[in-house]
Amino acid sequence: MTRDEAFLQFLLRMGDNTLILGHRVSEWCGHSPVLEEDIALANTALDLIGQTQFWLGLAGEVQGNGQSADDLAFLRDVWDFRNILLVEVPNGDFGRTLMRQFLFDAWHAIQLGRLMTSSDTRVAAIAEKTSKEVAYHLERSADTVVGLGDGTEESHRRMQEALDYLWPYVGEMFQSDAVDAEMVAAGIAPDPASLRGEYDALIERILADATLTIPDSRFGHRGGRTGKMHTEHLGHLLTQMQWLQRAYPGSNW
Amino acid sequence: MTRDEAFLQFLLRMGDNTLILGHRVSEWCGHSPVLEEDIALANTALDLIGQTQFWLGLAGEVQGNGQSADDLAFLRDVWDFRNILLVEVPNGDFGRTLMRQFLFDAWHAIQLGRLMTSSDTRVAAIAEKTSKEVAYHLERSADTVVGLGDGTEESHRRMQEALDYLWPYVGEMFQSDAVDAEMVAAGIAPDPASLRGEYDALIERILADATLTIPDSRFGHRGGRTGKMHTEHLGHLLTQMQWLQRAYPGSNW
Amino acid sequence: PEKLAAFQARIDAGEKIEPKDWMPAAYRKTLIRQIGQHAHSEIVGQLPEGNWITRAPTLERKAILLAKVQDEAGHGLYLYCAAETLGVTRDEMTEMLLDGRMKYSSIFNYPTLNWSDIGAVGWLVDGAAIINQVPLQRTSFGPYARAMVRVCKEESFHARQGFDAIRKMAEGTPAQKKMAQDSVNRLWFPALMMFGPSDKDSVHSEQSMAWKIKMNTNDELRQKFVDQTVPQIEFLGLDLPDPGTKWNEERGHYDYTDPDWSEFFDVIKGNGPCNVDRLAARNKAWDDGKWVRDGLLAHARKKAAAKVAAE
Amino acid sequence: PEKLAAFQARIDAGEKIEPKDWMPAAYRKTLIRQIGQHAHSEIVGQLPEGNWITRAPTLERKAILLAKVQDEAGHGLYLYCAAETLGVTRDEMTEMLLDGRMKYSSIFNYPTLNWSDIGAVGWLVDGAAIINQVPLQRTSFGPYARAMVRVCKEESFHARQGFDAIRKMAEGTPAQKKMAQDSVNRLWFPALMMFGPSDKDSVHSEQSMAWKIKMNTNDELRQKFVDQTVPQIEFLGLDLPDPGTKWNEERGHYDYTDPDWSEFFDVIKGNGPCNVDRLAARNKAWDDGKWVRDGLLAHARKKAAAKVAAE
Repeated sequence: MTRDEAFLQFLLRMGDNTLILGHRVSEWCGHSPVLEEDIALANTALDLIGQTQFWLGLAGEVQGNGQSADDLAFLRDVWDFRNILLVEVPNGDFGRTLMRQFLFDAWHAIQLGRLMTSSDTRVAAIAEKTSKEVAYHLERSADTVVGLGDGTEESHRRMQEALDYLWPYVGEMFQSDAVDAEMVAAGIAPDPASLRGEYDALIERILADATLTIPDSRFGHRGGRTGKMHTEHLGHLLTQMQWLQRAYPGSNW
Repeated sequence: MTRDEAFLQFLLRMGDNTLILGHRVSEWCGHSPVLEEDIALANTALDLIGQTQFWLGLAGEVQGNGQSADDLAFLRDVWDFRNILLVEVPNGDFGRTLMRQFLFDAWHAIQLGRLMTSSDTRVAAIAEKTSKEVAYHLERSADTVVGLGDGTEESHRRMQEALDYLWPYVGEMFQSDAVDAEMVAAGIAPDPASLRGEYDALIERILADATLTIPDSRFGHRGGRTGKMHTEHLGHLLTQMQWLQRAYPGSNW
Repeated sequence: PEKLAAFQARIDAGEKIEPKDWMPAAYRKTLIRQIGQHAHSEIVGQLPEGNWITRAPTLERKAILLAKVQDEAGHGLYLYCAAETLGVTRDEMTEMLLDGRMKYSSIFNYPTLNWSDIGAVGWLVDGAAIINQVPLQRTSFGPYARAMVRVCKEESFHARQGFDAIRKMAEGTPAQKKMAQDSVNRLWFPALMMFGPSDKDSVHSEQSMAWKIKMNTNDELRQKFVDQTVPQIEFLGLDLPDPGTKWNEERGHYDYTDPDWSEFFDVIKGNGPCNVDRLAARNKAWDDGKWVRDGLLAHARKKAAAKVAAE
Repeated sequence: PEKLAAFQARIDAGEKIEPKDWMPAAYRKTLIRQIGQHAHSEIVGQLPEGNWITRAPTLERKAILLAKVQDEAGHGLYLYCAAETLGVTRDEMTEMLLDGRMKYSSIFNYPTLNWSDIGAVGWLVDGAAIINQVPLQRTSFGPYARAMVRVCKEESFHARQGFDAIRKMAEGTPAQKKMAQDSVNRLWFPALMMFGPSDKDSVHSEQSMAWKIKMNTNDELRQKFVDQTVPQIEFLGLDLPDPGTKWNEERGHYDYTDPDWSEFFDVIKGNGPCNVDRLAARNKAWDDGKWVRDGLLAHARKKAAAKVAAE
């Protein structure tokens, strides 16, 4: 694997995470428990789609065969996606959606913090631009997780169920492979495993405030960030997301 | 409108009804309340897809530009579909699915009975072949509607809700337009309006056995069989149904 | 009656009525109905557009659509706030929407069936809404007038974006152009209906005009919309959806075919293509969300109690 | 002990044990576990294939897939019937599946991710199942043996259809061929695991062999599968998913790499890619369907009561 090949994979991982999570969050539009949440979720989705344009735009440049961010988003099939499995699982109830958001935001905020000192100035610039948005996402999702975890009996139960369901998808964020080794060597991105300590400290604090119990299994599903084995859910998501581009190729929108 | 143009519209109406309803029913696969129902629903879906091959196959012939039944099923967009709105509404719970099936089967059985004497021998042959299957569908869906309508309080309530929800979609089956006038003139198919008496007698009998009350409104949604205004649901259905064909055009499967 | 005369005098003098001012019960009631209905329209209006968010064809279009729907939820929020100053809570109004006691704009009972509908909704529906709302920036009730200033500004932006989106379609491939034409054909008459029934059939009008809750007649506003929109359709190179459209030199306006008012009243009655599904979607969101609202409230109370205890 | 010896003698003589015959408690228990697990596998097995029914690329393929999934539900039905003759009800077994006390074949905890997986499942998974099941047509328990005869016949048909489907992919466009390769790569080792752990690690085996509930060892069957399948992969023009595959002249068999058994035990423990979603889907179907089962039962009782009253 050349450095550029690894760099491309890295960028796809970043951009596919924000793309797929942005899509999932956007599914809530008009269906939230309360108007303020409709607004907040639309805002989060909007930020994530904007971040996708940066990451996949750069991925297209690095790939160098003229593919735009839109081409990458709308014309790849499941196996070409490099997002972690966590972001593609269905929304479930509002609690699961917010718990997923929190578990992702926590990683995302730490990751972007590291990327701000990337040796690649383009990466550093994107991290700089997007980390403020993500800090706000994290603040909000953490507050909501605490509010619902430490709310009523029912809301507590649902949040614990959400955490139990999502926990096996957390580990993948910290798995390292040859791509990551190459990025570390180039000073472009940190080793994913190196983020775990800070991450654990952060979520332990918040989840304690939320009176929730972190499952003690360290088992982690894998296969998303390598593309080797996504969940069945991603294919269904793509049928929606990509239909128009597939049905009417070569149009300007 | 030439006779062939009208004939094509008529065939699309027949074939799109079975295609879209078959698709909806197939969504239940693996998720039914009881194993026998999983089998029965898969069987119904299978019959309907088989019937679609006949109707859309003939539609392709009549159209005469080389389109296969598959091309018609997988490469048209919402506005080109001619199914009634009833068959495209989401499944809802099992009760709504079976009520929809019953309301459609009753019409379908009567319609095919008439088509068996069509002046077009191909139409008559398809009606002949498929009417036995549909007689069985009707027997089954009627039995289930009676069993659930006259079951527990909850099952009664759900079936009445299903009927109330679906009732405004019944009228479209009996709406006549220029296409139908042309078919009547050619002796190919009956005037839809002429089926209503027999239909009402049939469903009144069954729904009385089911202890259900037919809403007294005669209001009927329209727009499916003309293609002028489908529901928002059809487009979502097509994203699933057509994705592979759209994503990998020109493949043999 | 003296109070009433003084109240009317203030309105005639162009003064704003504020929440704490005295006002006739009927004025209050009419405003709650009108502002509430407007707020509900913003909320329900998220659904037909939201229907395409997951299928938007480019990242840019998806972002624009998300931002628009977010703005609409925001409009709903400040309109509910304006109504709340009249002594009704948002939850009360929501319950009335959900059980059918309060209405929302009938236009949202029509489906969005192809991507170009999203452009058409921004251009025609928001366009019509602006024509309805611009005069309301001068309405007599202060909080409502101020909300309208902000709403109109954002709606104009949406209308321009909608026009840009449908223009891309009209100038695109033959299939795209066909979609654009289909959108305009389907949405034209429903858009005309947004101004309400013809003046001769319209209830509530006279008193509302005197109170400056309503500033123009339905037919005046409808004519304005037609006059403004017909040249835009021509600019897009699309066929006019109403063959009865004709420039009337004498009137200085376009003549147009009146919409089918029986359809309008049918939709109001609940028989529109999407009434049932729209209300079901809102009811589901509300019912499914109960545990969330309860949970957040319980937490807020615990926190407040802990704070008090600590003091 | 005398009874036990007589029982074993009947089995050794090749006689069939029937439901009303005496049998050891452990025989009954083992059979319930085995037949129940097999039945559950047919039911849960509907899910990965059902996942593609709404996306099947042609009407013909959709019909074939529907028919196959329908057959599987049918297999489930007669296997449950066979198990019921041993004194356990279908509902009891279902509850045990749903709360995790009973298992189903781990292969169904892997996802179907592209259309060619549907062909691969028919060809590899049903193919492996047949190799497991053909000997069971001679199993000692009569109802199970007879169920197996029917199941095997239909499974062979499915396996041929599956091969035909993946062949179309392997001989199709480059993208299709890539899908076929991807399917084989992903499903090869999970298919090998379908025969259970290596003989040396397998529990329950000896007694089951003596009772003719199990007819061959896991490794024998696995070798048979490899020997049969490797040439088929070559025929399809696909790369072998296991670089360790090599013809061993001496043994007269293909050598192959042992699957990663830690993965196998992980999946059994509940950590497979789809365990949670599969069980959630079955639980949801069961819970959502309660009112239907209750309603139909209530109606049947009313009808029976009316009939009795009329007599």
